[in-house]
Parts: sequence; structure tokens; C-alpha cells
Amino acid sequence: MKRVFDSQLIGPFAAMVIVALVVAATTDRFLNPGNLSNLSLQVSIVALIAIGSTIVIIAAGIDLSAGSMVALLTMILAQFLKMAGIPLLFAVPLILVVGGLLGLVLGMITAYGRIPSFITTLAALIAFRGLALTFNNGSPIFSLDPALEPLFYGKVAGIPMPFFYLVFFYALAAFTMNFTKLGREIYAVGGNPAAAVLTGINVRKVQTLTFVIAGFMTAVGAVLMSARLNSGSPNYGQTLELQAIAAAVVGGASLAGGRGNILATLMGAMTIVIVQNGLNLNAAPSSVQNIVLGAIILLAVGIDMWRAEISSILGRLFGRSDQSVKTASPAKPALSKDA
Amino acid sequence: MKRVFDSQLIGPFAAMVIVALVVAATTDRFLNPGNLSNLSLQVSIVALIAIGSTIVIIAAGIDLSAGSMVALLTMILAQFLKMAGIPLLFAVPLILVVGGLLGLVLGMITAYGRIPSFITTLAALIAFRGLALTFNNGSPIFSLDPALEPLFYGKVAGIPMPFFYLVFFYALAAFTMNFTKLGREIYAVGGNPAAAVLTGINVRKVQTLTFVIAGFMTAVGAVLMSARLNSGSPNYGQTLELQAIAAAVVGGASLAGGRGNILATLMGAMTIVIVQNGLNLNAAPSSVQNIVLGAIILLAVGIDMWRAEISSILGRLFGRSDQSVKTASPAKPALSKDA
Amino acid sequence: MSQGTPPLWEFVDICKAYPGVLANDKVCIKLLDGSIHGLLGENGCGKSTLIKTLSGVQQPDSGQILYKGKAVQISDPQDARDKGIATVFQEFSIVPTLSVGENIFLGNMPKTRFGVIDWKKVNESAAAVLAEMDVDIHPEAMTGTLSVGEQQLVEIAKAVAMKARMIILDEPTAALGEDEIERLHQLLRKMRSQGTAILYVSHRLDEVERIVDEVTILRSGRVVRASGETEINVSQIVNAMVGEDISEHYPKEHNATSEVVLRASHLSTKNGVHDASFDLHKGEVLGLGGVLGSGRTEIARALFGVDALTGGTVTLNGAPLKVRHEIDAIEAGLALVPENRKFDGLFFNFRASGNITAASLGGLSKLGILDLKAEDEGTLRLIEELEISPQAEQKTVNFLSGGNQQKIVIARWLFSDAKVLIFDEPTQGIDIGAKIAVYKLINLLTRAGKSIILISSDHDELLAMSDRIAVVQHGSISRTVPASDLTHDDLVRASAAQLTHAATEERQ
Amino acid sequence: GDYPTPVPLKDGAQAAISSIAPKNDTFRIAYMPPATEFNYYIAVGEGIKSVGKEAGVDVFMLAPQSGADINGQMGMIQDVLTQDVDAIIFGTHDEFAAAPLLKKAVDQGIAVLMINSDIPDFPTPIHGVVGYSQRNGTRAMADWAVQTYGDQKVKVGIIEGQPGYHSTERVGGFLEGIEGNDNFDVVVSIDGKWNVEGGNTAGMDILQSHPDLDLVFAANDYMIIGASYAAKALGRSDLVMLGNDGDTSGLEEIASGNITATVNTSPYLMGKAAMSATLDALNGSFPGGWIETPTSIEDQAGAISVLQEPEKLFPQPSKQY
Ligand SMILES: Nc1ncnc2c1ncn2[C@@H]1O[C@H](COP(=O)(O)OP(=O)(O)OP(=O)(O)O)[C@@H](O)[C@H]1O
Ligand SMILES: Nc1ncnc2c1ncn2[C@@H]1O[C@H](COP(=O)(O)OP(=O)(O)OP(=O)(O)O)[C@@H](O)[C@H]1O
Ligand SMILES: [Mg+2]
Ligand SMILES: [Mg+2]
Repeated sequence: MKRVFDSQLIGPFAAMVIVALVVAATTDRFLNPGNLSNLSLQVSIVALIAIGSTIVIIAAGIDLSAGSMVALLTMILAQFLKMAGIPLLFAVPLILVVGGLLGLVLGMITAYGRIPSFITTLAALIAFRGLALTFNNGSPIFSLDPALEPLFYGKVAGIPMPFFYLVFFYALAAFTMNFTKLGREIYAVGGNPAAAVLTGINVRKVQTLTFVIAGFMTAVGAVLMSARLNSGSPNYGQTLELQAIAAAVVGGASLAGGRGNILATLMGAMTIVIVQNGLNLNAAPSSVQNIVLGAIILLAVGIDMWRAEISSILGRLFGRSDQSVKTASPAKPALSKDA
Repeated sequence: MKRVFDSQLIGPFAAMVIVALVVAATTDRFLNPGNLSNLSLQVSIVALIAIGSTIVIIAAGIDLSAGSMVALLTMILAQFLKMAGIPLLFAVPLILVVGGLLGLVLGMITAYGRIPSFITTLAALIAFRGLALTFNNGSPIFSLDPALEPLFYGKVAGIPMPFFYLVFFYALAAFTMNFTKLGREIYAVGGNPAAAVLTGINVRKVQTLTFVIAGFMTAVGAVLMSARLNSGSPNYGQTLELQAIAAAVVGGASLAGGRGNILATLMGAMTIVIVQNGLNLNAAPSSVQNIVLGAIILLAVGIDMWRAEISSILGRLFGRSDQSVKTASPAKPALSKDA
Repeated sequence: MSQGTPPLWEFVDICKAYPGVLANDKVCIKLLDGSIHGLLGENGCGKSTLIKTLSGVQQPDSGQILYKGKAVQISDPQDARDKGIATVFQEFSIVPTLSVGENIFLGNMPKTRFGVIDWKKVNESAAAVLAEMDVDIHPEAMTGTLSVGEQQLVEIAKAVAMKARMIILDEPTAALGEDEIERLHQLLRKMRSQGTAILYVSHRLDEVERIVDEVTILRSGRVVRASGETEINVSQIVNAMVGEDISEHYPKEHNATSEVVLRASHLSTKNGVHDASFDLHKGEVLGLGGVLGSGRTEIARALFGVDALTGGTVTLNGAPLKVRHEIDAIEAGLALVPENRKFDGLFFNFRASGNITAASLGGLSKLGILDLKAEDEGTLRLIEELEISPQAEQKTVNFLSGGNQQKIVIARWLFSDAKVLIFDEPTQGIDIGAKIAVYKLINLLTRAGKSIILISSDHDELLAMSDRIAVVQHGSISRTVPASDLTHDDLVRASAAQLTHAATEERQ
Repeated sequence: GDYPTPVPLKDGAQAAISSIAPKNDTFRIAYMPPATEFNYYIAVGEGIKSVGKEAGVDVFMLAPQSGADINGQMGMIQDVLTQDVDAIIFGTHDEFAAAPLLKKAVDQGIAVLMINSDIPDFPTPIHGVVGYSQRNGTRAMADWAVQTYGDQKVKVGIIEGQPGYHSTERVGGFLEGIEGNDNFDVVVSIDGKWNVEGGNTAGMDILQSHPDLDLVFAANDYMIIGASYAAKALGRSDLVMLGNDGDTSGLEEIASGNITATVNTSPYLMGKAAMSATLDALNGSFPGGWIETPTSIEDQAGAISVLQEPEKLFPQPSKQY
């Protein structure tokens, strides 16, 4: 358990709590139960997609395709339900498979085609939205299935359904990353791919699998998006990939690979959503929302990067000895390539 | 001269020519002089911004902020012209300075704050658009100045003005990158920052300068955007950063840093614009446009990555000796960290 | 070695080509139980290629691999493991972002009954392996935070932990000091006595002499001396490797004068330099000796402005030298050839010229514009003078051999006309021929009145090439003596004297 | 109130006005357009605010930046539902997505009115719809064009918005209007992405591929403004350029002769009407139904006369007419 709830969680957790306290101080509506269940609805889609983004990032890749893939998958789901008449019970698993397959294609192009994932998924970001537009003349498809909505809006024992998906998938992902061979291989591949090859890890397979996972989780997000909006549209999911990456990064994942914690990503996603919720509750205009979100991403990474300096300053302020500071800061190679 | 027009240009040039031939075959309107001058208008903004993107990429950074910065700068220019009543002759240089300063801030946060440029500019991508929205209630500002439009639409000797900007800035950038100390230092920093430090290069300063250049070129693009649309709007420039990065990448710049050619970026930008123009001339729907653009990005990078394999296959097909193939292919470290 | 039983592993006529080179050309080699087999040869002769084939990283183009006389295929690294082969690769193959324990068991992590990774067992077993190696590293430490030497020890621990029948070490000692090398040799002798077959690669021929039982020597991908065909002594080996007689391995010239060029007084930095003082004379080679982690690199970094001084002064030709950034040091005529040329030295996106002029761009330009003609001329001159491969200006430098790469890094400081050159492990990982070329370069420099600070963990080299030696302990200079007054044993003893301290300090 | 008499909504689409139960003494009203990126909704908002100010009620606006961010808008509606608002005036690009949340709002006793719409059958019952008939507006524009230019051959280029209800209706209305007239010939139709930039690029490309065009119709003012710059650059001052909205900047472009005419839908007045109806609904005096706000076709002379009444406009014209 220590592994799962390790020290990497403290920062993101603290950030989340601080943000929540600030929001709670500005409006008494924040802590009402209705709003808290709202939060779990709002965080759900981006948080589920961020599982995949985080895993790809840990393996030193990046996935820019999630937002467009959501659009494409909501359109395919809509086709399944409205045009092909496939029952919901089959259509949903089928979409998850399609998501996994799209991830497989991206992963194979990246890993076996040796194309940087930034490029592969940038191309996919553009092309998937184009593909989504080929369905139904590019028009949204509405009113998919009355049974779809409860997937998002339904409640069990008064708790919204998305809460359970979050618990399930985050538990599964945290377990996989910390206690299974695959999880550790993903960390190894991200930390040093050359070393991973030499230790007998099938690096390309592992890289590919991270994209399959990301595609699958994106599909989960797409199903929830369809359920939430009871429709499919080629416009859905815009900038979702950036939000998911932001969640991972606010949660402390390093774009250089090898570092990241699944549960910290959940905290990251929560932090972002709490801020948005707080701004919404205070009716902040979209200009302020954007500025604050940008600032939070920068601050979160900054605090992580400057941990050594900050604790040394704090230490000096509160008269602690310099010694304690050193142990707190994981030394970096002095001349690392970090621009 | 050998340095400027080196072998890195051949691929992107060939790609551009092939694409142009294909387009010319589908429509006889492509080669008419009106359309060609049209092309120079359409490529100008993205190609000018891509100069900055390429330089940042050569220094192993990435700039995701260009699109939003364009929006912000068009709004500031509009404010200067309409609200502050600053004459055009001062307002335009002022905007270029503001662009350079914004770049300076991003560069300093990246280089001195040690925050990966992906994060810095992702935050800026979000925040700059928010900032743009704070002006004029987030509404576009139209009819800025009658003297503004000719900056974009004007002609000298029958040749559109943007053509001259392209020639000027590309010549300047190619010269800088190939014949000046700064240019060489940018390549060195991108190639190996640790080694650059130990050879006395002020790595952080150089990294910062690449962002200043990018900010400046983005400002040039923003002025042209304002002139083109005779207005400022917080919505302008969406996905422009991706198009500029795509131009650099199609031109063969490596996201790992140290590799890239300014003139090849121009070819890359031309390739993309020719494709879009060709599709528009054939009234292709936006779905097809997106899919084709995605495919081109992937193909361009793929061909670059697989150069060794491709030439070996071609060699085998045409019965050339294996020997000639070897010299053609710059081998990559087998296990480079590029996923 | 009993004649009747077949060798544990045998290569028969193994060939392996890379684009443009035949890296292994009909190589035959026999690896026996309970024997340490040295595999030697110049840079690029194909040693690592052979090892990668045996470790399943790549497949041979032709030839046979026999296991106890039976032809087998080693399809991938995991297969090699399963067949009882453990390899310490030349390139670092640890994952810096994972713990030491996890690195040691990466690829076959202990699992519980439920197929879940058993972290308790990972850490306990790792601790046991490290204790067996007599190494004091905590299994839960993040590997990336360890020193280079410690990381190398973790690499070795990975192989040891596998309890393999066959263990391959490709230059395991390049990043180790004398003491660690001695401990490693102890361990290898113990394994040999337990019947393990060991394949050992090193460019440090003195240590080869100390430990191997038999040698195979490669040249240009071919076996030029099979096991048993050469006596195991340095000059015989060198003859076989290089293909010609080399009379003098350390062609030392004495050019030192009494004029003090650089004086460091009471230097301290945050990175472990404490009150270090020494003088450097014109034309002198001043060696810095000490164990791994004693702070020799850190002293170099302090002089060169990489680490800020927290105390002390430096004077150059009598005038105080203030170095706040590397560029200040360079402009004052200092030069640093870093210990890791791959990570800190070379620009792999440049050809020779870009690398050679990188530290002189200021002098090479007027109003910021480079004089490319001067660059080309200077490069060509140095390529000729230093006998660098003529390929160097045709392609980017990643195609060059280690020796040529090292010469290019040194050429950079000849181009900048540095007066004081700091060489940090300048011969690490390069073959004997290239080493001698570097030594000759050192002579050339001192003859021209330049001064050199030489950091080397190869005691023979340090003793032979230095005029005086400063012994570094805990980041300060304990004493400075003429090299001729020191012996190999003195240095080992001087180093050993501080071991107990070093060990306690590391633990903190 | 100061608005046209409402037309009843379809069966089952009308929520009972009696279900409205305001909680605050000073009414709190949320204005929730689909996006802030369209000036149009800001103008509507100004109309809403001006009436609100007169009546002394609290009005606030909450909207995502991008109209495509429907997910974001739903989050905002959810957040507003946990607050004590008395009325929601909303617009959306996706009524099916919004329906479940708005049903909840109606159930909570909140007055719910839709703005800038003409659908009589919102998927869940709401109290009112305020807007002009999208299809009628552009059909009137087509009629005007046929009347003005119909005596000669006219080659038509169309710049659509991104696919969706608004684009379908407006382009559909225009096509209906020119249908049956042999002189009007639609030769090209492409996407201008609703914005100035997209309209400009689309304009350049269609004028390039069809130099014989006589008339360009765009589904909103921004796109036709963008296209007008393209026309100007190509020296095509002879083109008939038609838009839709009655955005202040669009009207000014017409006044200056860059654009020929637009469908003036008076967003500011629409906002005023919507707010008046909302206040009536809260006071129980609004019968419910669709309020069709008037539209007019404005050419140069018309635009100038509209611009001469700046009190009915937002933003204000850049100069006095
Ligand atoms: N992946 C590769 N692709 C192309 N050529 C390679 C590759 N790896 C090695 N070579 C070439 O094969 C030859 C043998 O290399 P190898 O690494 O086996 O030499 P080595 O004996 O281990 O040298 P060193 O002592 O420097 O480690 C060299 O010419 C090298 O440049
Ligand atoms: N980047 C760093 N940050 C913090 N401490 C470091 C760093 N690099 C080295 N050290 C510490 O500084 C001390 C000296 O390091 P190092 O091993 O490089 O010494 P050295 O004398 O150069 O040895 P050698 O040359 O044999 O490698 C060690 O205690 C090491 O842990
Ligand atoms: Mg080797
Ligand atoms: Mg050292």
C-alpha cells in the first residue's frame, strides 16, 4: 500500500486541499452535497481519460489524440445505436474495443514505425476529427438511446454512477502500475528504454500497450460523454487531451518519462475541476477561467521543479538546518536536458 | 551557400513538388497566376510563425502558445489603434516588441524556471486566450485602420506584400541559423545542452532567445492576421501553433532538438498550404481536409525516419549495390528514446 | 579444463554485419565453466557486438551458438536469461527513475502466489545481493540519485542476482576506482571457484593481467589470437591487438618548469570540495589521484565555474581569477575535457568542425557573424595534426570510434588555444592505441608550455603520465608529491586509508 | 411586456408557468449562452442586462469560451443548478444534451427560457423560447436577392457554418428562397467555420476556383466579413455579399459598402424581449410559448438607418451615422 500512496501523492493532495479551501472560503455553495456530487460528475470524463494519458506519459510518450478520438467514438457509437440499430449492451463494449484498436494503431505507428508519439498523435488529433466529420455529413446525432443517459446521470445509493467508474478504473490502474509486471515495465520503458531492451523487456510492445490502454480509457470517456450529452458530435472533446495531460502534469507526472503516479493524476484532475467549479460558482467569465487554469498548470509543475529551492527557503525562514533540505531534494544530474 | 541549401532540403522540396504536381493534375486552376499569388497570401502567416517554431524546436523546445498569442496580440493591436489612438506606424513596431516580451517571459520561465517548454507554453496557450478575452468584453474589434489592410493585401510590382515578408524573414532566419554565432549556439544547445554548458555557451540565455524570436515572429504573424481581417479577435489563430509545428516537422525538424532547417520549414508550410488549397479548389469537405493533413504529417515524418529502409528497398528494387545505400542513411542510435 | 566435456558456450563462425561494417567475422570462442575469459581488442573491433549476440539482443547473420555442444538459438534477452546468461552491458542499463532493488530484479521480479509483485521480497533479496558484493547501497534508494560508480555497482548487482552459470561483463570497471575494482575481482574469483563461466572485457590491460585465465583477441571483427595463443601479459596482448610492436605504452615527456601558472587556495563548493589547495606549473601534468567519489571531478568543476565557489581563491599567472560561469574560465584560457564525452562532451548533431569550434565561437565571429572559412581551415589542420579519421568532417560524429571522438573533444581546446587543460578520465573506454595517441597529445601540449590537470582512475596511467600527483580525499588535497615518489601501492594505500570514512559518509 | 405575442409551443413542450417558484426577493437570473466567442450572444446579454438593471434584478452570465465545448456548458448548468437562481435564460448548440439538466431546473421551480432559437419542441418542457425564425430570415434574404438581381444570371457561392442546426436552417432557408428561379445557380458551397478567418480563407478559395461568381451568401456576418476582404484583395468590388445576424460590425461593413446586405436579427432587442418575458414569467404574467422576434433585410441605406439608433445596438457603432 505504501507503494500506491507514496510521497509523490503529498504534493498533489496538498494542492487539491488548498484549492478546495480557497474555493470553500469564497462561496458557501461549494460544500453543499449537491455540489460535491456535481464534482464527481464533472471530473469523471477527464479523469478517466487522464488514466491513459498518465500511463502514456510514464512510458515517455504523449497522447494528443484523446479529444478528437472522443469525438470520433461518440459519432461511431451514435451510428451503432441509431443507424445500425445495435443494442446498447453490445454497442458500448464494441466502442471500448474500437477505442483500444485505435490506440493499437497509434501505438504501433509510434513504437514500430519509430515516429515520435507527439507526431503520431498530433496527426491523429487532426485526422480523427476529420474522420468524425465523415459520419452523418458532419452533423451531430441526437437522442441516441434512453438507456444511455443513466450511465452518466444514474445513481446508486444516492451516489452518482461516474463515482463508481472512477473508483473502479483508478483502483485497477493503480494496482496495475504498482503490482504487476506490465506496470513496472511501463515505468522501466519510460525511465530508460535502452536499458529496458537489454533487460529483455519488449519495449515496443509495452509502448504500444500504453496506447491501447489510452485508447480504451478514451473510449470509456467517450461513452460517458455520449451518455452525458445523449448525442454524438464531431465537435465534442475539444482540448480534452490538454486537460487530461494537465491533470497528469499537475499530478506530478514527468514528460521525460519514468515518473508519475496514477492516484496523483486523480488529485490533479480534481484540482482542476474544483478550480473550474469554484469559478463557475462565482460566475467568473471564461477569460478568468482560462487565465487561472494556465496559472495552475504552471504553478503545479513549478512547485514540483523548485521543490529543493522552496524547501530551502522555507527551511531558512523557519531556521531549520540546511541538512534536512538535502535529503528532501532528489538530486538531479547537474546538467540534465530539461528545457 | 552549401550550408543553407544542404541535403536536408531535398526531401521537403521533393514532397512539395510532388504535392503540387498532384494538385495541378486535379485542377487547372491551381497554376493560374491569381491562385499562385493566393498561395503566397495563405502560407504567409503560418510560414512566418513557423520560423519561430522551428528555431524553438531546434533548441529542443516546443512552442504551443503561438495561436493564442496571435489572438492576444491582435486584440492588443486593436486596442492600440482604436482605443488608445496610437498611430499605425508606432502601433505595429510596438506589437512586435510586445510579442518579443511575451516570448521573453515564456523563455525565462522555461530556461531559468526549469519548466519543460511543453508545460510553459501549454499554460500560455490557455492563459493567453483568456487574456485576449479580457479586452473589449471578449468581442472582436473591427475596422481597425484603413492603412492596415494594405500591409497584407497590398502589392508591389504585382507581387503581394506577404511574399516580400517571407523572403525577408526567411533570408534573415536562414542567415542567422547558418552563419552567426547565435544560430550555431542554438543548434548546439538543442544537440546537447550539457555539452553546450561546458563549452561556455549560456544555454539558458540561448533557450530564452529562441522564445523571444518565436514571440517576435508570432507578433509579425499577428500583425498580418489583423491586416488580413482588419480586426482583432480573441478567437483568431486557433490551432495555428499546431500548423506551424506541422510545417517544421514536415520540413524535417526533429523534436529531439539539434536538427532542422529553416528553408525546409518553408517547404513544409508550402506543402501543407498547397494541399489545403488543392482540396479547397476541389471543394473537398473539411473532413477530407483534416484526414489528408493528418496523413501528410505522418508520412513526412515517416519518410524521414524510414529513409534508410526506403532507400535500401529502392536500392534492391533497382539493383543498386548495397554500398551506395549505406552512405545515404544517417544511422540513428538503435535505441534512441523517441517514443 | 577437462578435455572430454564440451565448453559451456561456444561460438562457431559467428558473423554479424552492420550497415557498412562487418563487426564480427567468423568469430569462434569457447567459454568454459570456472574460467575467466578476457575478450580484448581495439575500439570498434566487435567485442560488444559479440556480447550482444550472446545476450540475445541481436541475432547473428550466420554461424552457430553451441550450448554444451548442442546448437541453440538465443532469441531475445529474456531467453538468454532463461538459459543462464547474465550480462553487464557497456552502456548503462539501469533505469534512473526506479529503486535500486527494482533495478536489480527488473525483468524477473519476485511475485507472490497471486502473481502480484512482492515488494518486501524485492527489497530483502536486493539487500542480500548487495551485502554479498560488500556494497553499501540501500535497496530503496532511487537509482538516479547515486553516483556513477554506485550505479555501475548496481548494474553488476543485477547480473550477480541472477546466479547465472555464465556472466558477461563488458567494461564493468570503466566507472570504478581501484578499490571497487579490487572488490569486484574478489567477487569474480569467488564465482569462478563456484564454477561460473565469466567473459570479461576491459581496456585496462593491467587489471586484465591480474584476473583473466585466458584471452581471445579481436581485430576488425576477426579473432587474431584465440584462447591459449597469447601469453597473458600486457605487451604481448598489445602486440596482438594493434598488430604492431609498441615499445612504450606511456611515452612520458617531462616539460614541467618551476613557473606557477595556476594557484588554487582553499577552494570550497557546495558539491563536496573542502579547502582544496594546489599549484600548477607551466608545462606540467598534475595528476589528481583518489578513490571514486573523492571529489576530483568536483575540483575540476569548481575551477571551471560549473559549481560556484563558496570559499577560496584561484589565481592565474599571478592575477586573481574570478569565474562565475564556464565562459569566464574559457576566456581565461582554461579547458575541461569532461569525464563523460558522450553526455557532456560531444554534439552528435555536428560534424567535427562544429564540435571543434564550439568553445571558440566568440573568437571565430565578428559582430556575431561566423568566419566559416577560418572554421574549415582550423578543423582540417587539427584533423591532420591529431590524426583524426578523415571521415570526421564528412558525417556527424556519432559515426566515429571512441578514440576519434575523444580526440575531437581535445581538439576543441587546441582550437581555443587553452593554456590550462583539465582532463577528466581522458582515456576511459578507449583502446590502447587511442590512449597512446592521447598521451602523445599531452606531450605536445606540455611541450608548447601548456599545463594539464589529469584526473584518472587508472593508477598506472596516472603515475606514468603525471609530473606530480595530488592525492584527493573528501574533496580536499591531502598531499602533493612528485609522481616518481609514488608507487601503485602507495596510491592504493592512500585511497584505502580513506575508505572507512567514505563509507560512513555515504550512509549519512 | 414589451415583446410580440407568444405562439404556443408544441404539445408536451410547454412547462406550466404555475410551476415557477422564485426563491429570492431580488431575482437572481443566470444567462447561459453556448459560448462567449460569438459577439452575437454578448449583444443579447447586453439587452438582457439593460432590462434587468431597470427592474433591479441580479443577472449574471456564465458560458464557455468555445461553442464546441458542450461538455463545459453542461458542467456550468450543473453548477448553476446548485445555486439559488430563479431563472435561466440559455442558448445551446445541443438541446438534447441540455434537456436532462433543464428538466431538473424546471422541477426545481426555476423559470427556464431558451434564447436565439425557433424550435417549438424542445425535448423537455420549458417555459418559453425567444428568437427569430432562422429559416424565414434567410429565405427573406433570398427573396430580396431574387427581387434585386433576379433579372440576370447569378452564380452563387455559399459559405456554410460548421455542420449543425444553425447552418442547416440558414443555408436551407436561402436555398428555398432561390429555388425555382432559373437565373440563380449555386456553383459552390464550403465550410467557413463560423469565423472571420475561416470566411476569409473560404472566400479566397471559392473566388479562386470559381472566378465567375456573382454572389456570395454566408451563414453569418463574421464569415461574410472575412470573405469581403478576400473579394477586395482580388479586386472584386462587383460581388454581391450577403450575411446573417445584424451584428454591429456587420452593419458597419454594409454601411461602408464592403458587404451588400444582411438579415438583421437585432440581438440586443432579442435580449430585451427575452428578459421582459422572463420577468413576466417570474411574476406569473407570461403565458408561455415562442416569442418570434422580428428580422429585416438591411442593405446600405437600411444599415445606416439602423446604425442611427445606437441605443438598440451592442456593441456601439465605431462612429456616428
Ligand atoms: N547498432 C549499430 N549500427 C551500426 N554499426 C554498429 C552498431 N553497433 C556497433 N556498430 C559498429 O560495429 C563495429 C563494432 O562495434 P562494437 O561496439 O562491437 O565494438 P567494441 O569492440 O565493443 O568497441 P569498444 O571497445 O569501443 O566498446 C564498430 O565499427 C561499430 O561502429
Ligand atoms: N550531481 C551531483 N549532485 C550532488 N552530489 C553529487 C553529484 N555528483 C556527484 N556528487 C557527489 O559528489 C561526490 C564526488 O562525486 P564523483 O563520484 O563524481 O567523484 P570523483 O572524484 O570525480 O570520482 P570519479 O572521478 O572517480 O568518478 C560524491 O559524494 C557524489 O555522491
Ligand atoms: Mg564495446
Ligand atoms: Mg569523476
